[in-house]
Formats: sequence, structure tokens, C-alpha cells
Amino acid sequence: MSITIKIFGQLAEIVGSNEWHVQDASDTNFIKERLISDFPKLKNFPFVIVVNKKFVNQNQKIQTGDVVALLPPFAGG
Amino acid sequence: MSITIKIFGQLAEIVGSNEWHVQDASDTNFIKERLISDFPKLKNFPFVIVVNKKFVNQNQKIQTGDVVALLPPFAGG
Amino acid sequence: MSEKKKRKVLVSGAIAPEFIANSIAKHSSKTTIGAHDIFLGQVRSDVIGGKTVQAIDYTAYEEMAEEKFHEIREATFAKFSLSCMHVYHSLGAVKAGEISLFVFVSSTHRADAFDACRFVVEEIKANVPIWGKEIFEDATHSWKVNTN
Amino acid sequence: MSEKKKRKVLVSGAIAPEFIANSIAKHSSKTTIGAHDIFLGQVRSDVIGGKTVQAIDYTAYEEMAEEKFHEIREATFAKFSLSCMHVYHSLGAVKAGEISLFVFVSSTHRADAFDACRFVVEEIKANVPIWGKEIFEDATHSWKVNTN
Repeated sequence: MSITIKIFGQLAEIVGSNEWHVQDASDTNFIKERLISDFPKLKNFPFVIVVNKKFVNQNQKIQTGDVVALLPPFAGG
Repeated sequence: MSITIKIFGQLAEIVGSNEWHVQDASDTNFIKERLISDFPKLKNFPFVIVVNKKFVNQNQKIQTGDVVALLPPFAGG
Repeated sequence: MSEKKKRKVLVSGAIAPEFIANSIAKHSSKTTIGAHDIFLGQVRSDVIGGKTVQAIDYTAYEEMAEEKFHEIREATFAKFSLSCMHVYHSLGAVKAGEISLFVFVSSTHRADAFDACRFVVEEIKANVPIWGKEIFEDATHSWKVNTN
Repeated sequence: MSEKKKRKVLVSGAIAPEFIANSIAKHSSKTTIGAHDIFLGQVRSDVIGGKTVQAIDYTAYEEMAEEKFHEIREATFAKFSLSCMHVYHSLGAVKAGEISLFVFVSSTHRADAFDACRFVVEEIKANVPIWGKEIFEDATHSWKVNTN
């Protein structure tokens, strides 16, 4: 399955876009590995992955229609 | 020595005045005893005595020129 | 003598929201400030013995109160890392729903503002000689008692 | 579904002192309120690598941010005894000295207002997906990092 991932803040700056497309995105670990392989600068960059606006703390399968986003550390306030 | 004592809040209401005059006011214990003897209702009423705007926690001699005040519990805010 | 100039804290009547807005606006030139904490005490229409409070009439031992406010100010600056601090307390009648206490503390980081603001409010309640006569609709009254 | 209606927290640009004054004024009809605590986040002109911050440009994962703000609201009402609560956070450019976060919490007694306000601010900093690009005078930028 090909999905479009939303990217925010400094992460979007590094990737060069607010969106990033991944082919065969089976689960969140796959997405993370693929991201780091495409953008090696992100290896030591802290980010979290959210699926349907919920934090994902362990590997999670991606379903059709899931909204996936990559978020750098928050800086509100 | 005769001194004039400032009285505030509910204490002033009970005493019926913002000022109270005491003859031979030698020390703060004397003042307290005299107050309670003149106004028996104050026997169980909580108040503090201040001399020159400082709290007096033990008996203190009264000097000429001292400013003495009787204060009911504070309720600022 | 202290370095910081003494300001008058006691003001006549309620503290208006516009006054608070002006105080906030004045801080826009102080760009080391990152956090403000503002406490406002508002007069409640408490029901006491079946009667409803319409207003509180505040009185103070004014000279001592201003001295205590100044001591609290000095202690707060000594204890916390603050950019500035402003305190206003009403004297006279303040109606239910109006504001009688305005504590405004500013710092670079939020922890100092939060800690200092709370410290100031607790110190005021405990140590400043101010009293409040709670006025009911029938013109009778009771005396305000502070709680925690 | 929650009983409390969802409010939009994210607003465009800086939060004006007059807006804050209006919010305060609206509470004068709620006469069970005795205490308000207001936290304001103000943009600092920090010096980073020799350059001075002129403004912060805020972005957010908006749908998720509003959802998180709503969760924080629900958690705060569950945890503390509050009369009401209002939160506003800027999106877009906010100049140094201007206000980007407004947390306003009201309760009958002061402890709830103090505790709740601080809780809300900490929750926002930790859990709401918002980012700030610190803009320097030469139009370069760095990314804001939150501290405690």
C-alpha cells in the first residue's frame, strides 16, 4: 500500500516537503527505517510517529485510510 | 503613660470605635488584659497586637511615641 | 534601604479589566520575559446564613499594609528570578463579580512566574492587614474569613 | 462524546491584551468564581549564536493539536474543581514581546486555579504538536526548543 505521510516543523525542512510518499508501507517500523534510509540526516534526529493522531509507542500495522504523521519535538507555548 | 490604640475591622465594630485610649499602658500584656476587661466579648476573639507595625509575639514594653494597633484575622485577597 | 522604589499597592475600588490589559501591554517592550502569571481575586456572591453577598467593603491598616506589601516584594525578588512584579489590592467597596486583587509576575522561564505568583498570593493572605466586610442585600453584613 | 463543547484554541497571530481584558470582563457575571489564574507566554528576543530572535512563526498539526487541547481540557476539568477554562495559542508570526499563549482558569478557591493553570501549561508544552521557527533579523531561523 502506498501512503502519504504528513511531516511537520524542522523535520519537514530537512525532508524538503510537508508530505512524503512511501510505497508498501506495511507498518510503522517500516516507515521509520525507510525515512532514515532516504534521509540519513534524520538518524539521530528525535521524532515521533503518530497514526490517526495517536502516539505509536510500538510497531503498528498500517491500514488503508490511516493518517500517518511524523512529528519533531513539540515547542508550543 | 496614656496611649491611643488603633483598632481595625470586626474588632473596631465590637469596641465601637477605631481608636481606644488606655491609661498607664506599660506593656502589651497590660493592654491586652485591659482590653478584655473593658470588652469581655473579646475574650475568645482572635486578634494580634502590633507595635510600630511589627507583630509582637511576647510581652513588650511600650515607649513614648510607640504606635500600637489591634488587628483581627486578616482577610485580604 | 531597598533599591527598588516603593509602589502603592492599595487602590480605591475594583480593579478594571482594562487596567489589567494596560499592565500586560506595557510589558511588550521587555523582551527577556517569556512567562507571565497573573492571579486575580474576584468577589464571590457567597450565601451566608441564607443571605447573598452583594459586595465586600475592604479596609486596611494602610501604612502597615503598604510596608508588608513592600516586604513581600523584596522577599519575592530575593527568592525567585523575576523580570518584574506588580500587585494591586482594592480598598472600599468591590461588588460581587469585580476584581479586588491583581498579582502580576513575569520571568524568563515559566517555573519562576508560577512559583512567585503563588508565593505572593499566599503571603498577602497571611501577612497583610486587610479586612473585608461582606455586605448583604438587606444592608446587614458579616466579616470575611480567609480559607485555603 | 464529551458534554463540553469543543472550542477552537488555535488563533491567527498574537493574542492582544484587549482580548485578554474582554475575557476577564466576561467573567464578572459568574459570581461563584473567587480566583482566576492566567498564564501568558510571551515571545522572547533570545540571542542564539549571536543573532537576536525577532519573531516566532508557529505551525501546528492543527487537527491533532485541537484534539489534544480538548483532551487536556477534559482532563483538567476531571482533576480540578473549576468554574471555567479558556485556552488560546497563536499560529503564524508572533513578534518578540507579543503573546502567543493564553491560559485562563477560574475556580471558587485559589488552590484549584493555581494547580489547574500550571497543569494545563505543562500538558500543552509536553503533548500538543506545535512548533516555533525563531526568525532572526537577517531572515535566517532556528527551531525553538522548549525547556522547563
